[in-house]
Order: sequence, then structure tokens, then C-alpha cells
Amino acid sequence: MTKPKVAFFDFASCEGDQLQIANLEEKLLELLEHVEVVSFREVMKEHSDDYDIAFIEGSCTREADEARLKKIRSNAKIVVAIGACATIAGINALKNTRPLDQVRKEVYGDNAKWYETYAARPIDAVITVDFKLHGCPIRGDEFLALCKALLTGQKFVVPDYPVCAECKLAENVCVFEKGMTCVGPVTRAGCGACCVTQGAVCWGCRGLVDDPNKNAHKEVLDKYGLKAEEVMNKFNLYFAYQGGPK
Amino acid sequence: MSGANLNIDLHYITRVEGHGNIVVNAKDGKVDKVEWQVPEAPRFFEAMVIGQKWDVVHHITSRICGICSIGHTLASLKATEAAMGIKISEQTLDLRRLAVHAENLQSHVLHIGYLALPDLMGVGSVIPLASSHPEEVKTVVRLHRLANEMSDLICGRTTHPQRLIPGGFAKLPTEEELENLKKRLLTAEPDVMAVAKLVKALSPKLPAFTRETEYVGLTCDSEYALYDGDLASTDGGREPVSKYLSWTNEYCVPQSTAKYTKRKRGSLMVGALARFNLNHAKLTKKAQALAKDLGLVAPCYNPYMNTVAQLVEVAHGFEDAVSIIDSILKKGIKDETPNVKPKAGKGSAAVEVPRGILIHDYTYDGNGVCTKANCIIPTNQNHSNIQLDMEALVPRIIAKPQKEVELALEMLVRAYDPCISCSTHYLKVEFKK
Amino acid sequence: MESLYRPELATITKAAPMTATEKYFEIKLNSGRELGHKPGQFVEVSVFGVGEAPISVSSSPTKKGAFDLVIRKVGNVTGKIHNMTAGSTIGIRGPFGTHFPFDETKGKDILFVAGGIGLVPARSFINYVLDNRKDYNRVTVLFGCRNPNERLFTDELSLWAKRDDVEFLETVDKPLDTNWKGNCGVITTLFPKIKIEPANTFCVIVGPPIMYRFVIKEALDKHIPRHHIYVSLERRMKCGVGKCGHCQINGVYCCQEGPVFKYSDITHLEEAL
Amino acid sequence: MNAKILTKENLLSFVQNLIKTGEVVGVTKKDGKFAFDHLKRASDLVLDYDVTLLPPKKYVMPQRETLIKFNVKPEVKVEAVVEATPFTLIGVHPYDLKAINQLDRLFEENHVDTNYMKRREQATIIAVTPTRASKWSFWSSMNSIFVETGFDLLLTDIGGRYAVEIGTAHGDELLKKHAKFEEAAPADIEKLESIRSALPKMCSADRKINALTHEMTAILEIHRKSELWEKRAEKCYSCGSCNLICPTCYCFDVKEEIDLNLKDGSRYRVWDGCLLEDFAKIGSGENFREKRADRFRHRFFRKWSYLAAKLTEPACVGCGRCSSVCLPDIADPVKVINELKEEK
Repeated sequence: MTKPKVAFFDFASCEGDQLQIANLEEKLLELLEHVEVVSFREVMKEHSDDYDIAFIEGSCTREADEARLKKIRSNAKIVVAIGACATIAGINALKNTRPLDQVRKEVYGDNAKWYETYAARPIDAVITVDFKLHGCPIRGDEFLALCKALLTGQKFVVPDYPVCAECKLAENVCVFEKGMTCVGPVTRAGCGACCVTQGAVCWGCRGLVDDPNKNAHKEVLDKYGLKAEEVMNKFNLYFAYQGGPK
Repeated sequence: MSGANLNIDLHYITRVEGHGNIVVNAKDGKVDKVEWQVPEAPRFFEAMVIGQKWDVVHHITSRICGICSIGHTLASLKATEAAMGIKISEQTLDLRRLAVHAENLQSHVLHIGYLALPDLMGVGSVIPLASSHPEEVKTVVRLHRLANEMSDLICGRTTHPQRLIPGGFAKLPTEEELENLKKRLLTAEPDVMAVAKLVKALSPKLPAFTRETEYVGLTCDSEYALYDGDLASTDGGREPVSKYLSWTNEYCVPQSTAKYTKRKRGSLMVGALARFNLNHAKLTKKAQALAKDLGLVAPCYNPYMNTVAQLVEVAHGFEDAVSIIDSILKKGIKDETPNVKPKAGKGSAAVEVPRGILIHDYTYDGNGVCTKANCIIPTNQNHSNIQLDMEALVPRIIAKPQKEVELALEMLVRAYDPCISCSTHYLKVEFKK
Repeated sequence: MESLYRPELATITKAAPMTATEKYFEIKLNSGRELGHKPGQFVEVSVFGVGEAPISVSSSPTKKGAFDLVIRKVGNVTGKIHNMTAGSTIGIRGPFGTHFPFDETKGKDILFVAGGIGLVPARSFINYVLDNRKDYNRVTVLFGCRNPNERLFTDELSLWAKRDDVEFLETVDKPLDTNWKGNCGVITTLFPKIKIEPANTFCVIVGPPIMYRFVIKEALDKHIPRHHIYVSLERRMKCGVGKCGHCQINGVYCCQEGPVFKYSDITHLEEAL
Repeated sequence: MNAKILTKENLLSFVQNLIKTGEVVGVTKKDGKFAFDHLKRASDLVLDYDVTLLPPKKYVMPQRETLIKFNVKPEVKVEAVVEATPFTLIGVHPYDLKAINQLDRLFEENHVDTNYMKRREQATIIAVTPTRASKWSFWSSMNSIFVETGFDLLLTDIGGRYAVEIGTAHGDELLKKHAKFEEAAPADIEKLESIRSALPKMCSADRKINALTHEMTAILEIHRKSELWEKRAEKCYSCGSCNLICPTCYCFDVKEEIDLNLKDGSRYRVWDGCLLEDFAKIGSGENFREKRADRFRHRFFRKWSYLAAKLTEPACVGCGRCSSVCLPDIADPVKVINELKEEK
């Protein structure tokens, strides 16, 4: 059996997801027994347009990105969006929440017209995406699980329940009990509630679950004393593209 | 004369973080154009943080860069704390000093081992080295993982840390965990020396190119400045970070979505080599000895030696981290819950991150909502220097075959270890033709 | 105490595609042991490295030395097993669950109503009855599927059609553009064509969830008593041994008290049909 | 009544001796709350806690438990795995113990679950009488104040000293081997009895279900079609928190993992929850309990009706954990059952 050829690409992003993959180290080397990496700009010089699986990090933020994305789609059999920027437009979509002209003017002043940009979009808003690896950043072990599923011809299963479930399994004290608030109740699990486990809150980086109870959560946030604007900020940090409660 | 015509258009240079292009046009031995371009998509972080509260800003700005996310988080927290007059405890300070070491270690080891070494060994990536030089690769992997685990323990994740919050830590390492970390850090020395031996053996392959320039970094009297210090230059001068604007005159060039910086000269350099040139006397004795052994002597004007300077900082980092842990353990870990009361103010702060000085500057209103932000990224400060280095280098090597010229230029860019995602966080200055 | 969860190894002895989504497999337990199932029971099939899925046994217990499975490609395990060929090793746990009333129906009339892949478990009982034909009175088989391409066991269907001791009727929802000459319409359209003696008839219904309500209504309209109607229900039977909780229909474990239920036993369970 | 007495000091050295000789799990502080965890030293043990974040169930039914190991290459091999080594569980409150007793029955009935039973056999349980109740607890309403079986030893703080009741010969042996104790004096027994008789009042007055346990089942059955299910479920996140912290929930999912060499792997079970959206979804995509309200109602019926029929009492012990973790505050059995009771 020939090894599937794998390529990595990035768009508007911090490249932290590819770093998570590079950080797999020995496991990455072990994975290379089964796949051939033909393009990974962050760590290798070689590049080829002959690949089976394309991993794409980052959001589409300008027209110029679309052509590049379409080329990747036509070259690859399987396209995987990796990381929040690619799956849900991530932090990049924060700029979508305000009038784009204003944002551009704020940043570029009179020269705004020289810099091409539009509202940040996830990859699947431009091309068909076969799989999504959620998170900001992605988890190395979830990347490996996806690779194994692809190599063994299995379905790749992403949890479709809120982070709360995993937060309970992690035996964390609920952040609401600690006087903080979070969006874990509407955010897709699969992270093991890692941020809460590390003392922070769930920010929502894996995006909304398929059927989030956004209105119930808005009510809960209200109950915990958040102003309307603060509630929207909570939802917009990562869900700006997917949308907040009504 | 061979190679008199050059047409180099290296699109998306590899083994650096982010997108950068090199364009060189030469005809009949005369250089028409040498250009370092940064075509990365601009990301508007300044606009993103406006309207956000003080306790989210560091989370957002961490996303400027995956590889320097700990540095961005720390610079962000320090700026927020400066704006609101928040004092941090001695324990927080010590742990944050460890955090800076952790990130510098993992980033430097990654750069030396995975990004720079393949050039010196004549291969395209670390992947073939895994089978041709398994021991060397294992050594690098071991060091890198140790640095990552140190980041995980202190910061709660290597990429986009979770434990670092305004005023202190969301979660503290236990004394037992720190003891274990210390034990592991102490085992790193032979590995560092093994990498040093390898780099020393390969160092003749580093081009002997020099161009005198200005080196800028943080400096402080008590230690090799990383977490804190004043702005200082090899051209002389020392000022508090609040005066950063006069040190980092940013400007734009048409070929880049990232800003360029200069101070008094046409360019300046920040990063490990700059820090070494400025503060080498404050390195640990072992790190100083290693520098000498590797032929790194201040002032060093060869940008390719930045990789060697990083290696010296790795030796320093492992050793200094052990003494910081000792001092924390001596005092014992105390439970401290940061208690921040937001207030209006403006504050700026700097941290020495792997690629040089990183400055964040925020203004908050009375509700702790950010109204203005500015971030000065190390790689931006180096762009002009890369451009001027290329302009100086190309005529010297123009007679060589195109492939060799390409490699020399790529290696030059890589030596700066540029972080291009970082540097395109936003643009705001005028476009100059 | 033997582990409940350790599958025994088994070998695929025959594999043949039946439709675009269904594939036939003949399985032999490596130990040489007979599966020993009863019509209507299921096994948990393991593809190691992928997982387990509950699959109805399709062959009659009268078939010895091996048993049949027909597997629809829907998920991970079923998708993977579709790529497997004769000689491959899989795992088997079971048989599990309740069975069709092959004893109580002796000497009685049986009306089989199978929709689509529902023929797979029904076939186990149909063939059992045909192999012991003298034990049973009238046998009627109604089979319906969406289109002619989805017909299963076509060879056996024509054999049944030829037999004069079986009344076999079939229909397709849509004939497509094939030379289908038979009945068209949903399976309930076959009911007016048959004559039954309700008090003496047992009705066995197997098909997709949507089918049950309509077919049961036809059976009741024909005055077949509730306790003579049997259905086989599909649920997420993960452990097969009444522990994991996924297959519960109200309080009933489908893997233990099902998959074959007497209709009169489940009329009060709002989650059943 | 028969009891031994341990001074605080002797209790500590008893626990320390247990730690020296084997794995000990006890209640420890966690982030301002309490959690069962591996005990490194006796002084980390907390016995005057209200409730732990997760019930001690996690040690008899681990969150992740390997069931089989296999190889796919070069030839297929499979072996059963039973992960069970001896351990002592110390500080279990009666309601959590009652839950374990229920699990014992459910895992043993019909098909014996070897993985559970073998692990359970390895557990030594030292229970403790609560000194305080969490503000959500309603164990008084669920007959979970006293438990007669399931513990090897039962500790009760009788004011600076501990009365130890012996539940099993193993417990007796353990005490004799590792502890310095004295016989209880009549005054100690009197104190113990007065503490026990005060226990029913420990749960706060507003945490009372206004029905006897068997009446609760009847109330649910009558109101199977109540609007309450729909109304409460409107606010349900389907997050499964109420399932995952429950001491009597034992639903599990079975998953498979293959190593990166694509040759070896294992099959394991993990906790699951019937409130999660995909709980009853099958491979073809059909979801047999797709509506939030149906899942929400199922949890109550499973505990108060379906399992109650097997256990002859509800599979709820009144620990109050589900009430405390439900942010929209819809899962609280006290409110649900009392509300249903008020319904016509």
C-alpha cells in the first residue's frame, strides 16, 4: 500500500495548530511510517502539489485566499480544517462583529483601501471540508486520532455535547461557583475541559454544539449578573461567525 | 561569469513561522532588486481587542502568534497591570520568569534543531535526519519536550497558555511538581552540550557574513534581562519601556503587510544575538564558557550567529530556571488568588521573547474595557535589518550559483527566526513609496 | 467468571455484495462451536480496531456449521466490514436477545411482513419454518422494499414464489426504470390481496421504524389479536447484556427483553413505536 | 450496639498504616471543595466534608476501563482485561455507599459484569457518618441516612474521637492489625446514638421531597405526560452534567482505540449520560430519543421507575449533586417531584 501524501497549509492564523502537530515529536515520526508529508512549510523545505490529504489552518479573510483554497481543494482528496480559525473563523471573526469599514479605518487610517480584507470566514464557507479539528489550538492527540481514523478507514467522531460533560469528568469546580462565567454549556466538547482544568474558563474555542441552547445560556448569564453587552462579548469571542443567542 | 543573472522568487519561504518571500533580480552581475516581502494576511488584532474587557485581552492577543503565545500573554498581562497599577507578588514574578525561560527554551530548541540544523546538514527538513541521525534528533526531541512540559506546568499549555492571568496565576504548580521539574531540568545539560558539539562541528557552514548594525534589547542590572528591564542599545542609551515609541519608529513598505522598524540608523536587530551583544556578561558562567567555545564573541555582527546565540541562551535558560525553582521552593508555594479591581489607565510593557523585545500598550476605561491597543512585534523590528542584510549580502555572493545564493538568503532569513504571523498583527502607519 | 465483553474469534467464510449498501457474510466460529441462536436473535460483531455493532442473524438455526449475516453499511464497523473478504477474522459475542415465537406458532398460520432490510432477521424464521414446514399451517410472506435494486436474497425470493406451500407477495415503492413487472406501492398495499384466519394467525413484522405503525394497523384491522403480533425493534445495543443503558425503551432493555417483542407487551411504552 | 473507639491520633496512624501497606483513596480538599483522590499522607484526609465533587463510584466503576486488548497484525488475537487491584476507600458517606450497593446489584443481576465485580471485590470501604450536609442534599428524603451493609468499617465523629462500627470480618481484621483502639464506653455509645438520631435533620428543611419513596414513583407515573417535562427541558443544555456526577448512573459507552503502529489496540468503556443528544442514536442516524424533553424525562423515569422496579426503591440517594451542577436549575429532583405532586 502506498502511503497517503499529506500537505499542510495556512491562512490567517497564528500557526499554533501546526505547532501542536510539530510538538507531537516522536509520535509525529511514528506517524510518518504511515504517511508521507509532501508539504509542511513550517518545518520542511520541500513542497509538492501532489497530495491526498490537505490540512488547512487559518481563516479566509480576503479574496486572494479563495483561489488558493480552491486550488487546494482540487488537488486534495480529503480536506481537513484545523483549529478554530479554520473551523469557525475563530478569534479572527471578532472583527466581523463591528462594521468592517470602521475596523479597517481604525487600523489602517486613510490607507485602508490598500489592504485587502473582508469578514473572516471559516474554510467551509469557501470550499467543502471533509473533517474539522476543533480548538484553539487543536489537540495533538485528536490530530492523531483523525489520522488513525483516515488510515484505517473509520469515521472520525467529534463529540456533539457541551464542554460541561467533560468538565464534570475532570472533577472541576464549576467556574460559575467560583464567581466567574463561561460558555462551556453551549461549546462543543472534546477538549477535556482543559482550560477550566487549568484554572481558566471555557472560552468557546471549539465552537457551538450542533444544537446549542443559546437562549437558556443567555438567561443563565443574565442571572449571574452579566450585562447584555457582556453576554454578547462572551458569545462573540469565538462564536461571532456562528452567531449568538436571539 | 556564471550566475551573473539571478532571478530568485522564493515564494513562502519554508521553516519559518508565517509567510515571507524573497525576491532578487540581477542582470549581468548588477543587482536590480533585492526584496524581503511579507504577504501574510493582516489580522486586525488592534481592532479585535477594542471593546473587550481586561480579563480577555491577553487571551485574544495570545492568538497573535502560536509559537510566542506565552510571550504575548506575558507582555499583555504586564501592560494591563501597568495600566491599572496592579502589583504582582514575588511568587508571581518568579513563576513568570520561569514562564519566559520555558517559552524561550522551547522556541530556541525548535529553531536550532528543527529549522536551522537541516540547512547545515544539507537536507530539507528534520524528517530525513530522524533516520540518518537518530541520536541527534532524539536529543533535540528530548530537550524540546522538556521545554514544552515546563511550559505546560508553569503556564498550563505551551500554545496559548491558560494559567497566566492578570495579577497572577489561575492555577499554581505544586512544590512536588516543581521539585520534579527541577530534577528533569538538571538532566538537560548533557543534551545541551551534545547539541552544542554538533553545532560547533557544523559551524564552518555558517556564512562568514558581517554587517555592523544596531542591537536593541532589554537590559537590567540584576540579571540577563528577559522578563523585565529597560530599553538599551549597543549604540548607547537606556530608557524605560514607556518611551518605546521613540525606539521603535514603525513604518510601512509596499511589499509587506507587516511593519518595519528603525531607530536612528536604517535598521536595528533584536533577538538572541542582540541580547547577547548587550548583556553577555550577565549570562551564567557555563553559558559564557559555551559562547566562547562556539566562537561567539561580543560584539558579533554576523546575523547567522543568532542561532548560536540562541543555543547559548538555552544553556543559560536551563541553568537559571533551576536557580529560580530553588528560590521558589525555599520560600514555599503560597496560595494566592489574584484580586483585580479594574480601573482606567494606560500602560505599556515589554518582555524579551525568543525573537526579541515584544511590547504591548493598552488603554482602558473605568470599566476595564480596552479602548486602544498597540503591539510592537520583534520580527517587525527585524524586517528592515533583514532587507539591509540582503542588500549587503547579495552583491558579495552574486557570482555563486543561483541555488547557493538562494540557500544563503533563506538561511539568513531563518537565522532571524522570524515570526511572521506575529508581525502582521496590524498595520497602521502610512504607506511609503 | 468469564468476561462479558470478550468476543470469540470467527472467520468470514463467504462474502458477497447484495445491493449497493448490503453485503452478505457467512461466518464460522473459530472454535468450531455452533452459534446456537434462535430465529430473531442478534450477535455483536467486532471488527478489531474499529468497534462492535449489533447485527441480526439471518440464517435459520437449521443451517449448521456456519451462520449468515447481512450487513448494511451505515457506520464505522459496518463500513469497515464491507471491505472485508473471505478469510478475514472478526469477533462475535452472542447470540443475544429474544427470538421469534417458533414454538408457540406450531400448527398455526404465520404471516411474515418484512420491509427492506427487515427481511434479514425475518429470513432466519422464514427458513426455519420452511425447513420444518410440516410443523406449521399456512405461511404467508409479504416483502416490500423501496425499489427493485434493494431486493435482498433474490434467489430465495424466487424459490419462495415458486413454492406452493408458501404464499409469497412482494412490492416495491418505486419500480425505477427496471423491467419490474410486480406490485408497486408501499407494503400495506399487499394486505387487501391476502386472506387470513385472524384467530389462528401469528403476524411477524420486521422493518424500518417508520413501517411498524402502518403495518400493525393493517394487522389489527384484519383482526389479528395484539398478542399474536410480533415485532423486532432496532436500538443502540452497545453491550448486548443489559448494562450500558443505550437500548432502553422506557424501562425495557431492547437487547435483553427484545429485540423481538410481542406487540401486546409494548403498547403502553410510548418510546417503543 | 457494639463499637470501638479511635482517638484522632490513632485514626491518623491507622490511615497512615493503611497507606504504608497499600493503595488508599480518601476525601481531600480540591479548589475549595472536596474530591476523592489518591492519599499520599493521612493528614490530607478530610472527614468533615459535606459532599465530594464526584461520588466514590469512580473507583468501582472507573471513568475509563479497558475491557479487551487485541492485535490486528500479523494475526488477530484478543484477550479479556480485568483491571482490579486492592485498594481502600475511606470517607464514604452513607448515601454514596447506598449507591454503590445498588450498583453491586445492577452489575451482578442477569449477566455478571466481571470487570465491575472483580474490582468491587478488591475494595475495602471505610464509611463515615456525615458531620454536615451540602445545601443541596436531600438524603433524608431518600432513606439514605443509614446504610446497614456495604462498609467494612464505619466511622463516626463523637466529638474529637471516632466510634468505629465493624461491618465485615475483613474490617475487623484490618482494625486489629493496623489500629490502636479501645472498646467503647456506655457514654460513647450514648453519644453515637444521639448523633445518629440527629442525622435525619441534617439536610436543610427546604430540601425535602413531600412524599415517601414509593409514592414518588407513583407521582411520576401519574404525571408521565405532564407539561413539566417539556417546560423544564426548554432550558436544558443536554450537557449530561446531572448524569455524570450521579452516584447511581452507570450507563457507559464502549470505544475502541488502535495504537499508532496500527497493530495493537484496546476496547474500553467510558461513562455516558442519557441526557447527551446522541445517547440513543444508532449508526444509520436514527435517534430514538431525539427531543430534549424525552431525554430529560427518561432520566427521572429511569431512576424513580425503571430501576426502582429492580431495586425495590428509587435509584436516587439524595446526594444533591445533580441539583448543584445544573446551571439552569431544572434537574433538581426535590423541585421536580414536589412540583409534580402539586399538579392536578
